[in-house]
Amino acid sequence: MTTLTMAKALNAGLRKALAAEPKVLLAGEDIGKLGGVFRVTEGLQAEFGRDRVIDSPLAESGILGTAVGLALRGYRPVVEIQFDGFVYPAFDQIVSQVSRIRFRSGGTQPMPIVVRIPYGGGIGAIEHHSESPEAYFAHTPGLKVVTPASPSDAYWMIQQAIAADDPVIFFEPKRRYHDKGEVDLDQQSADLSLFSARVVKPGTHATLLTYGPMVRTCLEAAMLAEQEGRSLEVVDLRSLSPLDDAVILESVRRTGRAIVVHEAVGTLGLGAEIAARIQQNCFYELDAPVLRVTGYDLPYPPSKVEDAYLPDLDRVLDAVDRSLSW
Amino acid sequence: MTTLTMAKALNAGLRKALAAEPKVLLAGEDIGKLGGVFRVTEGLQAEFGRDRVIDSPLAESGILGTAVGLALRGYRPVVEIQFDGFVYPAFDQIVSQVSRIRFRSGGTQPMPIVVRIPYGGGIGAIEHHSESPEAYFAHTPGLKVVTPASPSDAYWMIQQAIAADDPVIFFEPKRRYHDKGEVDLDQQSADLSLFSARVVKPGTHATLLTYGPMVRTCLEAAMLAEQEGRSLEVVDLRSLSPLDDAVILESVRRTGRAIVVHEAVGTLGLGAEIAARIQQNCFYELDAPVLRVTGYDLPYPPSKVEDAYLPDLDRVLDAVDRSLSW
Amino acid sequence: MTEPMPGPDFVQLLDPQGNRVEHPDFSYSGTDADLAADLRDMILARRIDTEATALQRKGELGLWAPLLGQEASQIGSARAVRDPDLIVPSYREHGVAWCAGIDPVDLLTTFRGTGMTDWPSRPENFHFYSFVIGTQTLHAVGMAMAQQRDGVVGNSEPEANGATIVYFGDGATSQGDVNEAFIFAASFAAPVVFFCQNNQYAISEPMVLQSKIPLYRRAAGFGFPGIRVDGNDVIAVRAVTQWAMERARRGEGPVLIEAYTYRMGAHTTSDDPTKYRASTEEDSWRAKDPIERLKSYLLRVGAIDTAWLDALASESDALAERLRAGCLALPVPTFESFFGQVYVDTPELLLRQRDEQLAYEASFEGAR
Amino acid sequence: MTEPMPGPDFVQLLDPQGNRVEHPDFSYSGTDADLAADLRDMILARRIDTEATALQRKGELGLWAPLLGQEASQIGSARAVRDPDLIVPSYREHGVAWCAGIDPVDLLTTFRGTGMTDWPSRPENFHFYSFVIGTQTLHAVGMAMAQQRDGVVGNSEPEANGATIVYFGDGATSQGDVNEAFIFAASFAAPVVFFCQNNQYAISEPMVLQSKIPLYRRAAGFGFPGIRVDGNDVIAVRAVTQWAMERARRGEGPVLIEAYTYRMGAHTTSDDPTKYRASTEEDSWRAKDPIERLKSYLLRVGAIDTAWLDALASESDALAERLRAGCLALPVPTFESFFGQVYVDTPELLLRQRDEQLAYEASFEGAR
Ligand SMILES: Cc1ncc(C[n+]2csc(CCOP(=O)(O)OP(=O)(O)O)c2C)c(N)n1
Ligand SMILES: Cc1ncc(C[n+]2csc(CCOP(=O)(O)OP(=O)(O)O)c2C)c(N)n1
Ligand SMILES: [Mg+2]
Ligand SMILES: [Mg+2]
Repeated sequence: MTTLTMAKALNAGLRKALAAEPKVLLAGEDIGKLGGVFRVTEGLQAEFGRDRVIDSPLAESGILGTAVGLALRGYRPVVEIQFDGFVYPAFDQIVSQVSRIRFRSGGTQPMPIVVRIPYGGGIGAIEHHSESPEAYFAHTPGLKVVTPASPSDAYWMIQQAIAADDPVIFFEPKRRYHDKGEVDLDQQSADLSLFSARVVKPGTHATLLTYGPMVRTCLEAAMLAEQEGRSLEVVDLRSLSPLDDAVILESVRRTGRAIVVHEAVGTLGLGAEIAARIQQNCFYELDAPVLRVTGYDLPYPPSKVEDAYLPDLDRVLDAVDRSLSW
Repeated sequence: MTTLTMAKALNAGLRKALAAEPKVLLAGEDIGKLGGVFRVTEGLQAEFGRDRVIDSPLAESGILGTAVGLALRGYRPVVEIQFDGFVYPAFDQIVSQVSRIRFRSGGTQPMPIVVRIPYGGGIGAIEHHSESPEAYFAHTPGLKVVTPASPSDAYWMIQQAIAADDPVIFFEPKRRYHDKGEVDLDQQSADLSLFSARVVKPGTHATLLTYGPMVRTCLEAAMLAEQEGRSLEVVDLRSLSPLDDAVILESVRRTGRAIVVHEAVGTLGLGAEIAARIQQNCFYELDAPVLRVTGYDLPYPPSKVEDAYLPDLDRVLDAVDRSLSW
Repeated sequence: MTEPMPGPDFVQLLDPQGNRVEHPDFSYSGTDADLAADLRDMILARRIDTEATALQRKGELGLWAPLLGQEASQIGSARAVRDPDLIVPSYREHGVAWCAGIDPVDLLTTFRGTGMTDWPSRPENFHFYSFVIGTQTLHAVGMAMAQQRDGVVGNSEPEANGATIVYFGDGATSQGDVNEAFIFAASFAAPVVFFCQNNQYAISEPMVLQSKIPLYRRAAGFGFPGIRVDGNDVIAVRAVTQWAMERARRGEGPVLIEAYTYRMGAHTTSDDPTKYRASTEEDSWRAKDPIERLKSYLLRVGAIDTAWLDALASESDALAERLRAGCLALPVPTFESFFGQVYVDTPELLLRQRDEQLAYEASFEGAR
Repeated sequence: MTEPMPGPDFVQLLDPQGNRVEHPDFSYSGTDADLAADLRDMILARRIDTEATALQRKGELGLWAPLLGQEASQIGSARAVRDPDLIVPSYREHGVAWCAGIDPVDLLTTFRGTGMTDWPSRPENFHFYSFVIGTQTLHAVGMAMAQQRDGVVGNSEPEANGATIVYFGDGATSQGDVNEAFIFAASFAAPVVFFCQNNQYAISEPMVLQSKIPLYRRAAGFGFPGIRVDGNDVIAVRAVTQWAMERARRGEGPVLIEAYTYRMGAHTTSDDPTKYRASTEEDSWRAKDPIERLKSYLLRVGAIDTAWLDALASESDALAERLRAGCLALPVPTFESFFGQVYVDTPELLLRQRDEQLAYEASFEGAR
C-alpha cells in the first residue's frame, strides 16, 4: 500500500496506461511541460514524448474533434479539459460525434476516448471553475460517465476508463485532488467494475446516494449521525451513466429512505433521475419520499458565498431528519 | 378567429413582434430570402429589411454570440437554429453566456434573447434532424424553456417570449408545424402567462403530463381511453423551465396517478424531474408510482424505425393501464 | 465577387469549351484514356445522382443531397487518392464514394432511413458521411495525426506515405470547427488536404455572406497554402489535388483547395432554389458543365466516339436500374437491433429497455 | 519564430532605448505632455497590478491575473477610445479598465470572490470581464452590429461615429469563436477592432503552438487588414489603434491588431512560469519594458523630471493604499441576494429555494 493524493494517484494511473498500451495518447491544454494546471499529467511528456502527451492549441472542440479522428484510427486518446466550465465549446463534438460514432457505424466502430474533467466547487475559484455539468453527459446516450471519490478509485478507474472501448467522461472532484488515501499499486487489477456503485459505509436507517466530492461530505455526515444513534448507509455511485440500479435499489429497499446528494443544480440533476427510478421501483418499500440535497438552481455563485451554495454536513443531516420524521 | 397552421401562426406572431418593437431583430441561417427551411420567417425580410431580418453566416456559436452583443446594446434578437441537432455548436454561448450575463452583472443586465429551435422527430428525417434536447436547457439556470403545442399558443407564446427580458429557449414541435388550429388574431393579449401549464383536457383517473409534439398524441390517447370509460386529464406543460408546479401537483393530487410523456431520451429527461417533484410533494396522494413514457436511451434511430422509438397512443395507453392496475 | 479568371490564382487546364489550356504551375501528366475513365466516372456518378433524386421524388427516399454539377470536383480529387490515404467526406460526396468503391445502393440507406452510414461496402479508408457542418474536418486532422504516429508520413519511400483528404462546403468555412481544424493542422503540420467545394451556396446563402474574399485565401492566414481550382475541370482538379496530397504525404503539412464549382440542382430534394437565385445564373453555369466540356474534348481528340458513349449510356441505365432495385430491396432493420449498437459494452438499462420493447411489441401479436 | 523587426510589418515609434523612430505609415501627433499622461497611466496601472498580486499573496484575493509588461498595449489602445466607442475586455485588462474610469477596487470583487463583474463604477460602454476564452469577441461583433443599427457608423459627422474594441490573447486566436467573430465582422463590415495582446504565452503554451506565422496575418485570410505593433511602445499602439478605430467608425470594417508584447509575470497567481520558460527569455524582455523606455524618453526631452516622478510615486503609493483598504472593505453579499439576480422575472422555484435557505440559516441562529 502506498499513500497518495488523488492527483498523484491519477498521475500514476495515467502513467501505467501509457506504459501498458502504445496506442494511449494524452492531449489537452498545458498538459505537457507544465503537467496540467493541477499537475495531474506531471512528468508524463518527459517520459512518453511529445507525440504521446500532446499540448493542444487552445480550442476544446479541436481537442475533441481530433481525438475522434485519432480514435477512428485505433488510438486511445485521453483528453483533458482544463476546468469543468470549459467543456461546453466541445459539447457538439462530444454529443453529436464522440457519443454517436458507434451508433452511426451500425455498432461496428468503437470510440475509446476518455475525457478527463476536473469538476465541482469548494476551491475558492472564479466563475466557470466550479461547475458540475455531469447531468448534461449522463442524459446523452452513447456516453458513459464516471467519477472517483478516493485516490484508490481514481487510480483504478482511470485505467479502466482508458481500457474501455466506449467513450467515458471522467469527472475528477478537484477539491479532493489533495486528499490522501491508500493505493495498492501492486494489485493486479481493480476489485470492482468501472460501472458499479459501492457501499462505502453500511447502515440501516436511510441511504445517502452520492458521488465524487460529496462522498467525503456524506461519510462525515454519517459519522456524525452515528453518534446520535442514526445508522446511515452511504453509497458512492461511482458511475453516473449507467447508474448501478441494483446497488441503489437494494440499499433503498433495505433502509426505506433515500437522500441523493450532489453539488450540481437540483433541477434535472442526477438526483432527479435517481428519485424517479427509486419511486418507480420501490413504491411500496419507501417510508418517505426520496429527498434531494443539491446545489440551488443558480449559476455557481462567487466564492465567498459558495459554502452556502454547496451541500454540507448540516444540510445533509437536515434532510436525514426530514426523511426520518416523515 | 382564423385557421392557421402552427408555422403560419409563428410567422404571424413574429411579424407582430417586429412591427410592434423596432428593437426586435431576427437572425439565423437561410431565414431571409428563403424564409427559413420551414418557411416560418417567410416574407419577413422583404417586409422589415435586411438589417432586421439577418441571414447569418453558417455558424451557430457566432449567431448566439453576436446576439448577446446585440442584446447588451438594447436589441431583442430572436435567433433561429435550423434544426434541433445544430444547437450544440452554440451550447457554450448559451450555457456560459446567454444564461449568465444577468447573474454576472449582479442582476442588472437583461438578456432578452429568444432562441427558436424546431425540435422532435416523426418527420422521416436523417440524423441530427429529430432531436429533443430540451433537458439540457431546462437543467441550466438562467434560461427559460417553453414549447407551444397548438397554433394559438405558438402565436401568443412567441410574442410573449420576445417580450420577456429573460432568455427563452423556444422549442417548436416541427412535426406539428402543419397542424391547423384556430387563432384569434384580434385578441389584445394572451390569455395565459408564458410560464403556465394548461389543462387541455380535464379528467379524473390519471394525469398525462406532456408538452410540444406529444400533446396531440396524449389528447388522442385520452379520447380513446374515454371510449373505454377511462377519464384521463391531459396537462400541456407549455413551460419546461420553470415548471408550473402548481398546476402539475394540483392535477396529480386530484387523480392520484401521473404519467409523463415526452419524445426525449428517458434518463434525465423532463420526466425525471417531474417524477421526482411529484413523489416528493404528493407522497401520500399517489396511488401508483409516476410512470414515464419517453424515447429510449438511444441516439435517435433511422426514420424507418422511428415509430417504434417515439411514444405513441399505444405506449401511452399501456402506461395508463399499468398505472391504473398498480 | 467577380468570376475567377484562368491564371495563377485559378488553375484551369480545360476550358468550358473543351479546350486544353496551359498553366504555369500545373499540367496534366495522364493519358486521354485516363480522361475517358474520368468521364465514365462522372457520367455514372451523375446517373447515380439523378436516379436517387428520382427515387426521392417517388417517395422511396426521405431526402437526397444531389451532387449535380460537382462531378469534376469529386472525381478529379478522388482519383488523386491512393492507399494508404484516407478520405473524409461530408454528405454530398457520392462521386467520391463511387471512386472509393462504395456500392451506390449503400449510400441510400441513410436517405431512405433504413440505417445509418455504415455501409457494408465501405472501405476502411473512407469515413462515414457527416451531417453536422464542419465537424468532420477535425476528425480528418485527427486521422492525419494518426498517420503521423503510424509513421506513414514523410518517409523516404514515397509510395508508402499517405495523407488525409477532407471534403466540406463553402458554407462550412464559417464554422468554428473548420477554422480550428486549420489551426490544429498547421500547428502539427498534419498531412491533410482541405478540399472545399465552393458550389456558391450554403442552401440559400450565397458564398459572399461567408467570405468577401476568395475562400482559398483563408489558408494563408493560418500559415499554409491555399489554391483555387476550376472545380468543373476534372483535369485541373486532379492535378492540384495530386500536388497537395503529395506535399502532405511528404510531411510538408496541409493545403486548402477551393474547387470553384456550382451546385446545379437543389441543395437537397427539400429545397427550392428558385426562391433565392435567378435562372439566368443557373443557365450561365450550365454552359460550364463539367461533363460536357470533357466529353467535347475527348470527342474532338478522338479518344471516345458515339459508340463509346452509347455503351456508357447502357451501362449507366443498368446502374440506375440496379440502384432502383437495390433501394427497394434495402432491408429495414428491427428496432431492437439498435439497442446493441450504442455501446460496445451495453448497459443493463438498455438491455432492459430492449426486452421491454420486445415484450411490448409481442403483446400486439394477437391484436395486429 | 524570430523577433519582429521595426519596419512596415512591425510598427514601432519608440525603441526599447527610448528613442523616437520613424515609420512610413504611422506617426505620433500628440504632445510630450500627453505622453507624460500615458506614463502616469502605465505606472499607476502597474502599481494597481503589483498591489493586487501582493493582496493575493497575503490571501486576500483568491486569484489575480497580472498585466505586468502589457501596460503599453493597454494604455495605448485604451487612450484611442472615445465616446461612443465600446470596449470589450478579456480578464487581464486592468489598465484598460483604469482608462475607462473603473475604480480599481471594483476589479477585485471577482478575484476576491465577493461578487461577479458588475462593478459599481463600470461605465455603460465597458463590457464585463470574460473568462471563457474568446467568447467575448463575438459579443463585441454583436455590439458593433448594434452600433451600425444605432446609426453611429459611417456618418458624415466623424465625431458622432463609434466603433467597438475587443481584447483577447494569442491563445484565444485558436478558439472557434474568435474565428467566427472574424467571419461575422467581415461579413457585416462591423465596426470592430480586434486587439490581440500577443504576450507570447497561453499559460504554458508558447505562441507558436497556436500559429506558425505571425498572428496579424490571420486577418488577411478573412478579408480585412491585420497589423502588428510593438506592444511595448505606447506611442505606436495608440497611433495604430487610432487608425483602426477611425477606419471602423467610418464604416470601413474590422481590423486585427496584434500587439507584440510579453507577459513579464505569471499567467495568474496560481501559475509558475519557471516550469515552462527560461529566465534568460524573461531577462531579454525586461530590457524592453514599456515603462522604462517611455520614462527615459520623457526624461531625456525634459518633459518630466525627478520631482514629477517622485510626485507620481506618492500618488502611486496612495492608490495602492486605497486599493488595499478597499479590498478589505469589500462587502460580502448575502447568499440570499443571488436568488433574485438570475432572472428579471424570478420563478417561484427560486423564490421558494431562497425562502428555504433563509429558514434553514435561521434554524441555526440559536445554535451558532
Ligand atoms: C451545424 C449545422 N448547422 C446547420 C446545418 C443545416 N445545413 C445543412 S447543409 C447546410 C448548408 C451547407 O452549405 P455548404 O457548406 O456550402 O455545403 P453544400 O451543401 O453547399 O455542399 C446547412 C446550413 C447543419 N447541417 N449543421
Ligand atoms: C474555453 C477556455 N478554455 C480554457 C481556459 C483556461 N485558460 C484560462 S487563460 C488560458 C490561456 C489564455 O491565453 P491567451 O489567450 O494568450 O491570453 P493571456 O492569458 O496570455 O492573456 C487558458 C487556457 C479558459 N479560460 N477558457
Ligand atoms: Mg455550398
Ligand atoms: Mg497570451
